[in-house]
Amino acid sequence: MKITLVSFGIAKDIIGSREMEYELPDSASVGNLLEKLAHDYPDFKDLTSIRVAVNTEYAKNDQVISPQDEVVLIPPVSGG
Amino acid sequence: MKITLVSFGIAKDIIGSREMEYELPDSASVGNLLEKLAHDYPDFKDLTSIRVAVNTEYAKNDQVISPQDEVVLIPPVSGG
Amino acid sequence: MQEISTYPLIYISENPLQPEAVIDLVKSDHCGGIDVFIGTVRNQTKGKTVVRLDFESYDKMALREMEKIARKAREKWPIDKIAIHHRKGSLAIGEIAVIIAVSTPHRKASFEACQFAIDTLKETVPIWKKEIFEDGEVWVAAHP
Amino acid sequence: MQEISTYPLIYISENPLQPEAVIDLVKSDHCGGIDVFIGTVRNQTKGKTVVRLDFESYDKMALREMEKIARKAREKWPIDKIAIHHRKGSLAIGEIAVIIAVSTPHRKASFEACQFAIDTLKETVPIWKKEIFEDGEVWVAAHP
Repeated sequence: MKITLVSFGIAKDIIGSREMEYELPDSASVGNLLEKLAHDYPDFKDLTSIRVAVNTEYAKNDQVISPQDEVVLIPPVSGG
Repeated sequence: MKITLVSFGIAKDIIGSREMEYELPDSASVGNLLEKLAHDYPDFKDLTSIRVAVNTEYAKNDQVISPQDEVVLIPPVSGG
Repeated sequence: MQEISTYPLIYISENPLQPEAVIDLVKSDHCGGIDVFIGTVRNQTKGKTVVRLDFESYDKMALREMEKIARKAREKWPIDKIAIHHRKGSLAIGEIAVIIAVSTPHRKASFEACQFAIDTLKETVPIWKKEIFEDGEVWVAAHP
Repeated sequence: MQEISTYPLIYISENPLQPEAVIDLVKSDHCGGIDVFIGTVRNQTKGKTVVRLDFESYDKMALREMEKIARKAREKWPIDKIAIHHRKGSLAIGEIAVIIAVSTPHRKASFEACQFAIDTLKETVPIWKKEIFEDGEVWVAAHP
């Protein structure tokens, strides 16, 4: 399946664009997404942390992703 | 000696005026002042506390008062 | 209205206090955090309706005690600027009685110093408030 | 400038934040204490001169997380009103990045709730800042 992956902060810099189409196996989980990203973009391993938000909620690794989900990469936040 | 006694808050209400001339023995202490006031104005004994400031500093009971001192009665403060 | 920049850091006034002016007084390019405490007049106390509050101040000593609080806070925390403004006179419900603002390089100290300042102010600064009810009035904290 | 009373309690904006407006949002006739935290842009970090900060926000989720903070704070303390305003975009030194204001009947809770809110915001709200130096830039907290 194809998902739309949105990235902010340093995650956007690493990926090179705000939004990208990203190919994942059907019924892939958030954990699967992170593994594939670590393979495709080795710079992610240098980050303090990387979280995934699905439909504006922080998602756990075992959450299954659907093609229509809003999937967003959340590098370490630093608001305030 | 005669001192000028200034009163605020409920102390002013008990004494009945902002400033009054008050007769004390020469070299009277703050403690002596409080004893005489308790005798002359029994309502003071109902207060949570009564402190004396001499020249804009809180004074201890053994501090000796001079006639030219600025002596002020400080009932329980409640600013803020 | 007074020019914002001309307010002193330690201040007692019969005129309405200005939160923005107090904040501007403590702003600092090398501080990341400002904590501000604002005390306002509540419309009730222990279930009784309050009509207004009258504040009386022994100004000369109150300013000295407020300066002392600022000095003590500086000894305890790395404060850049601290401002303490207190109102006196007759205050309506909702009006501001006190504003304390503290700027520090990091935020934790600003909270601690600001709380220390208001806690100490309520113990040491010779200012008194009288609660005016519809059927009477009472000096706050005067009686046990 | 926007009318003060029309600001929402939870708010992200590219325009300068207004402390007085945020304070007005949480003022309450039955609250005696308001604590306000203001985060400003420091001119240096770890000894390096900062030129400006660029804030990026995932607005939709950031607003939800800010709402969650307000909800959690209400579960812990007797809060009358809580407002959280965050700036985004490019901020100069000294500008305000965040304002949190909390009104409670008694002051202690206002300090605790406000500190909880800013501490939690810095952990959970998807907003990122990039420090711009004269010779480079860095996403804050991105690397260990």
